[in-house]
Amino acid sequence: MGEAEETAEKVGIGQKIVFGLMMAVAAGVYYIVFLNWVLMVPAQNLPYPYK
Amino acid sequence: MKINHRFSIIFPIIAVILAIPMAVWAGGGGGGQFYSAGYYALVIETGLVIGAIFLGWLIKEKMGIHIPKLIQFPFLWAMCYVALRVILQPPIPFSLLAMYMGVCTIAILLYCSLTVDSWKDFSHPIAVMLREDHAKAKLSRYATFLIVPGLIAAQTYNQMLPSFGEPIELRTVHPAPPASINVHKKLVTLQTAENPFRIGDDGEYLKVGDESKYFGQNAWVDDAPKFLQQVKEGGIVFFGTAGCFFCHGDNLDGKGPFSFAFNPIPANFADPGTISQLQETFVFWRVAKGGPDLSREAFPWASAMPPWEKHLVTNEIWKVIIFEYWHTGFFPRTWE
Amino acid sequence: MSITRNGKKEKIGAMLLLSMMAMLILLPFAPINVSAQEEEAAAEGAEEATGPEMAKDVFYWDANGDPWEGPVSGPPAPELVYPDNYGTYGNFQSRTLLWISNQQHLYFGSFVLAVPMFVWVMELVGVVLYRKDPKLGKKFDDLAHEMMKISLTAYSVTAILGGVLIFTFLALYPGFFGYLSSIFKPVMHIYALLFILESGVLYVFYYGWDAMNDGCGDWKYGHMAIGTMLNAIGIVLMVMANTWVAFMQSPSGVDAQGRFLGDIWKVIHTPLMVPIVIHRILGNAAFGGGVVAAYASFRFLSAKTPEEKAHYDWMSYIAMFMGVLALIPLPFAGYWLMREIYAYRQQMGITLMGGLLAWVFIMQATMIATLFITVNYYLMQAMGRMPGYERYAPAFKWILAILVISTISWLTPHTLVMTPAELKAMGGAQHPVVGNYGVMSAKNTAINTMITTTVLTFILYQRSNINIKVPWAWKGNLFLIFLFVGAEINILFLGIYGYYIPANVRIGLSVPQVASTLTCLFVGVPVNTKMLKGATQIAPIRWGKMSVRGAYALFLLAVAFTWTMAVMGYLRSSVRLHWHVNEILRDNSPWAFTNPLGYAGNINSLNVMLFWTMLLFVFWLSALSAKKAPASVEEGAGVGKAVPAGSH
Amino acid sequence: MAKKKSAYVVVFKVALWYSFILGGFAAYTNWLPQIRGDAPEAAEAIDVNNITPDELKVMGESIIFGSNDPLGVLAKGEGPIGKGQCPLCHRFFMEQKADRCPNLLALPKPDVDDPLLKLTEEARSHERVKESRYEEFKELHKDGEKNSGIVPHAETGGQYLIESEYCPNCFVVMGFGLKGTNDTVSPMPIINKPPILLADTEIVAVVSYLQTRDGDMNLWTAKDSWEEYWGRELVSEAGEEEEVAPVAAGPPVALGSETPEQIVQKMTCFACHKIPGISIATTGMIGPLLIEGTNSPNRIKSAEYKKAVKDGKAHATTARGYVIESIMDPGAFIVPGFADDMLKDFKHKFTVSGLDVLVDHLMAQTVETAIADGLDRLPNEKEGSILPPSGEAKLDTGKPLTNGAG
Repeated sequence: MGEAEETAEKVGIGQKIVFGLMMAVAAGVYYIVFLNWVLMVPAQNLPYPYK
Repeated sequence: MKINHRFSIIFPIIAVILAIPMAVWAGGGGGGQFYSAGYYALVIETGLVIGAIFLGWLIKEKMGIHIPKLIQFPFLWAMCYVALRVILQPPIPFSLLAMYMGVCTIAILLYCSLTVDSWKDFSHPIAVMLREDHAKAKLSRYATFLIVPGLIAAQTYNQMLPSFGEPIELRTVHPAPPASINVHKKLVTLQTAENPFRIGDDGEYLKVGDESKYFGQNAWVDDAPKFLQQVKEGGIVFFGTAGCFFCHGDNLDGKGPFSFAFNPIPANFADPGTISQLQETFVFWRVAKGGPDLSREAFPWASAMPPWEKHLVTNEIWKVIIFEYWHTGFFPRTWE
Repeated sequence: MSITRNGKKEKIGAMLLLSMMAMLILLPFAPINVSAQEEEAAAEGAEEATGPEMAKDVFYWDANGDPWEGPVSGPPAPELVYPDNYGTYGNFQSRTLLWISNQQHLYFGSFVLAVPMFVWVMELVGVVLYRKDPKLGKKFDDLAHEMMKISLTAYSVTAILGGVLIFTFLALYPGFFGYLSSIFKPVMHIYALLFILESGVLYVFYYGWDAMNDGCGDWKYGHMAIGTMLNAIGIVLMVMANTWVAFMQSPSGVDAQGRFLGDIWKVIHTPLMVPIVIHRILGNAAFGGGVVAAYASFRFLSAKTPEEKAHYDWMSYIAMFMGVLALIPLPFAGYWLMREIYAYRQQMGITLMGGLLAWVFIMQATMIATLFITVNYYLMQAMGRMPGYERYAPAFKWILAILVISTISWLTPHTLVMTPAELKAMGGAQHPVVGNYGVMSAKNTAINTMITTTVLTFILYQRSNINIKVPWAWKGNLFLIFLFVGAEINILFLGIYGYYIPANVRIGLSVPQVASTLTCLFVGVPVNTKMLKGATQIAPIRWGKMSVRGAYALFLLAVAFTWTMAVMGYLRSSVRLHWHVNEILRDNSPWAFTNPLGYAGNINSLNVMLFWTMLLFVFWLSALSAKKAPASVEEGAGVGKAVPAGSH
Repeated sequence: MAKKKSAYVVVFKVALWYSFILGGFAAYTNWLPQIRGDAPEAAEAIDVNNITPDELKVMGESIIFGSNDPLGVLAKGEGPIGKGQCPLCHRFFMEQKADRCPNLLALPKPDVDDPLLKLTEEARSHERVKESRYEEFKELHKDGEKNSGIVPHAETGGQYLIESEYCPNCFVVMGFGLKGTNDTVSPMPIINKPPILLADTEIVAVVSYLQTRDGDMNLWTAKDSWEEYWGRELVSEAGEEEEVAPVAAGPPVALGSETPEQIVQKMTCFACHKIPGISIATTGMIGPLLIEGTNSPNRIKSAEYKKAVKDGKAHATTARGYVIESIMDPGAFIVPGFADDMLKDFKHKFTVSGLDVLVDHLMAQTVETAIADGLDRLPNEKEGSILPPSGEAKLDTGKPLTNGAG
């Protein structure tokens, strides 16, 4: 984040918040929906030594 | 060189994130035991840690006082020791403490040598003490060469001093249960038996894990679901018929009024290492047969648990087990 | 060399040649199967009148689910008797002697197998870079050449140790060795022949280096083809040696009495052979990286000139990087091997994880914690040579704090050793706070956090002397923050959630946990690398300015690799318990017991010490020859010029 | 910039650092709990020709418990577990906790409803083969059980015990199968295969222990059951002739290598009995005439014998078993008209195969051989004389028995 100031164009804080929210939603969708929900279901049937 | 301090803010945040689960686990371990004394203690301790970090930041950045790493080293070490030896309650065994302090010592050494500057900070005073020839350095040199061997000598003396501690007994706390037990002339096969009162609203057997919907609900209302009615009856056994609470405590935390008379003390059901690690049938065996039926490796005489089959009927035992799991919010272990 | 650059056609030709050569080395396998079948057919023909004696395989099943039957083609496993079939040297434990000679041979063998892999990659990198930046390309090429030189001396040591090992076998375990060689005799011969072939290719590869070096021309590709062959032969050699070990652990292709059933492939392809081989190739690569890094660190410490220092600093970094790259998939290979062991014999799995050998895994946990902390520490030290790292330095202590908290959780045993007084004070065998860290949920969380943190350190390392210029930098940074924080929250959430659900559901949590970690690695690092495109350096990397502590950290890393290899080897070997060949050939010597962990630790330390002492000799030898070749010093000086480090 | 330091100093420092690390690792391993895994003892060579059933039982005991004083081991707080590892899952004593597998208690559990738990393992084994579930298992494994290739075909209790060692899946006691297999797959390993890997003779020893652990030697059928089950002779795996018979001291012992004549002489049977085919045994007047081919099938059906069974004294179910019982435990059943005079120590004096030789001979003797040798029953045998001129008796020797019983 610190480096951002050194780039040519300035980025407004509002823009950052909007993008941050987008990212937060994306992370939430990825981690919770994809990893935890989609992956966990087949993982229940893993054999030893996962048990 | 511009130093980016904002960057380092993320890490205290992560540290706090790490601290919260610690607090949750410690606060009676899961199951909504958020009101136990341990929870508050850990909240306070977490606050202390954050406060200490803040204090360090104030001293360094705001007041501009630089504390050399050589001073920080013993200070941090002592902090770790106090945290692990004094604040962390109940006290952990020495073997564990030694391991933790070993890790901490290495970690603090690494901390002191992380960057070129910090290593200089740490090692420069030592180099001065060893090398320089002015009076101050000489004095510290002599002091060091007296104190260090002195400490070693004291340690040696302590080691050699004969002590009269009890021998280490590796008592098995949860020994392997028998395959079957005979309660009230009925054979109960522990591997296959099911709690007859683990039934849902539909009257079917309630799968382990599904009872969570009843957690936190009031079992003492008249129109409570069937499961909660069993819980209530189990509670009546716990606090009335059998009086389990005298030893196992009102909060099922093993701190009942009689508990301090026993060694080992009564089991703490709120601890995630007890009933949540055991099958319901194992608990049934323990309640029904008590200490006398423990195997030799578990030292049958080292448990004051009475064989409750002599005082309770089978159904009461099953009900009180339902109650214990419901109250602590744990799930029994399942066979697969 | 005055060979001009060539077009694509020639490149394709070179690659074809290369793959053909690679195919060639597979040839020795072809006649084995054919001859085995011929023998089988001949045996059937000859014994048609009486019918060949058929016996049931101990492992393989046919399509109907019945044991596969093959013609008996070998003697049964002998019943070994102690003084007759075993040799001794005085009062020494024969087993320990064999252990030591085996381990030494294995160390050197792994080393000479791993180094050509590195050399190949380095050479390839050099060739690729040569187009854009001939100097940098040359630098990598020289690095590869130097590594090869170390390997050359080590190669002869490996051969000598192999001889010692065989003599030790013949002297101390003649009965066992006789049985094993009766089964593997064709393979053993091919092994010996391949070894000779390997030597030839190695010498051509090494001594042809300069002659075939034309930057990135045809000759260079030809040289790389030889390198490919060298690696292919090396891997085949290792696979062959591994099949013997795999056969000892999980025999197949023989009947219950140990009689060979005529199909050599079934003996080679034992139930555990593939996972063991994969696990060992990865382990070798990590180990090789560690050893080369230690070599470079040693040269770094004893360097006389800044140029030399810069060169070895750089070399140690590259080697460490390669080693860690191989380290990351290793746990997954380990899981797979473990799973196969459970599938093969559940009893064996239980002996490993919960029985006799369970404490070895505590030791392994310690070693893994050591490895990760050391890698992080080294990267932090290495950042000392990158001007601009000060921006990130305040983060180091927090990274360290996370690592230490994870380590403490990772190392907390489930069963505590304590006195009755301590038991009473604690109020039960489980500590209400610490007890939470002794279970699987906490351990998975800890190790995933440690790996994620290591990835983070690496990202910081990548950008420590860089000012990022891409216009979307702020987006990239936000993305990385959410990636890492999200991953960590998810890992923690799953870890905590594991306490609230029944054990059978909890098992499934480890998969999304690991997936979170891997996301950080495989998404975070590429995104960060992309961000570095077109960036300006605050100042070039000052190679050679790394702190001495960084070099010592690399030594620790290398020793930890070697030691982990030793302790896991002890584990793999011990799980056979009192069998030479599991359930086929019993160990009837007085040393059939399984040594306690402490004894194994002492022997492992002794082995590692021996190995490094010998390796020091090898290093010293290669340094000697370096003195005679001033050309390489000049090249080193050139490197120094390319990277203006001395001026600082 | 770089300080000029000798390479040796670097070597020394690095060596120091290495020693420190390695010492640390080694010290840590030594600090962790130490467990040494000892190899189980190698298979014990048992020569069935030179051993008495009693010794076989003792041997079985040590295979099961690793000691001949399992209760003493239990009292010390340890688990009495021998190379057979049976007590890991089976319960042999009330003091023991393990019962993952069916109990093998010597004493019945009287306070349990399950009728099978009211029996000892020896008695239970006879019940097992009669269970209808056993028939189901026969049907299930009619093509041979997968792991062992055995088709369940035990007919007697002894054979059942033998079978369950070689093929645990051939009959799985209700409630003791692997979870989810509906009690069709046993958690027990095949005993003659690794990891337990007992030799055939060792398995016979274990079964001997199970059958005779109450001290009732007359219940012992292990070797016969083994041979009946497998339809071949139990070959001693000792193989080595120099193996000294472990019964060197003590009274003379009947060996399998001897002829019936020698055994009868050694054991002094001739002092009391007349035995056809034995030249020295023609004058005995104290015991019955030993024509067991004729006598024993009738005796075992007799009302007196049934009474003895009911009283718990006698246990034989086959004619041959009756003969063995009469030698091993003479007091179990006294032939009407005789007194309990026979020596009681023959169970210590016969080797397994020696007993075989004698019993084989006795079972081959019938009325015809007795007549051929000119021997007759004693007057106090109620079957009466077999010699002519009363030709009727020759036709139906069984008649007087039933008459007598009525």
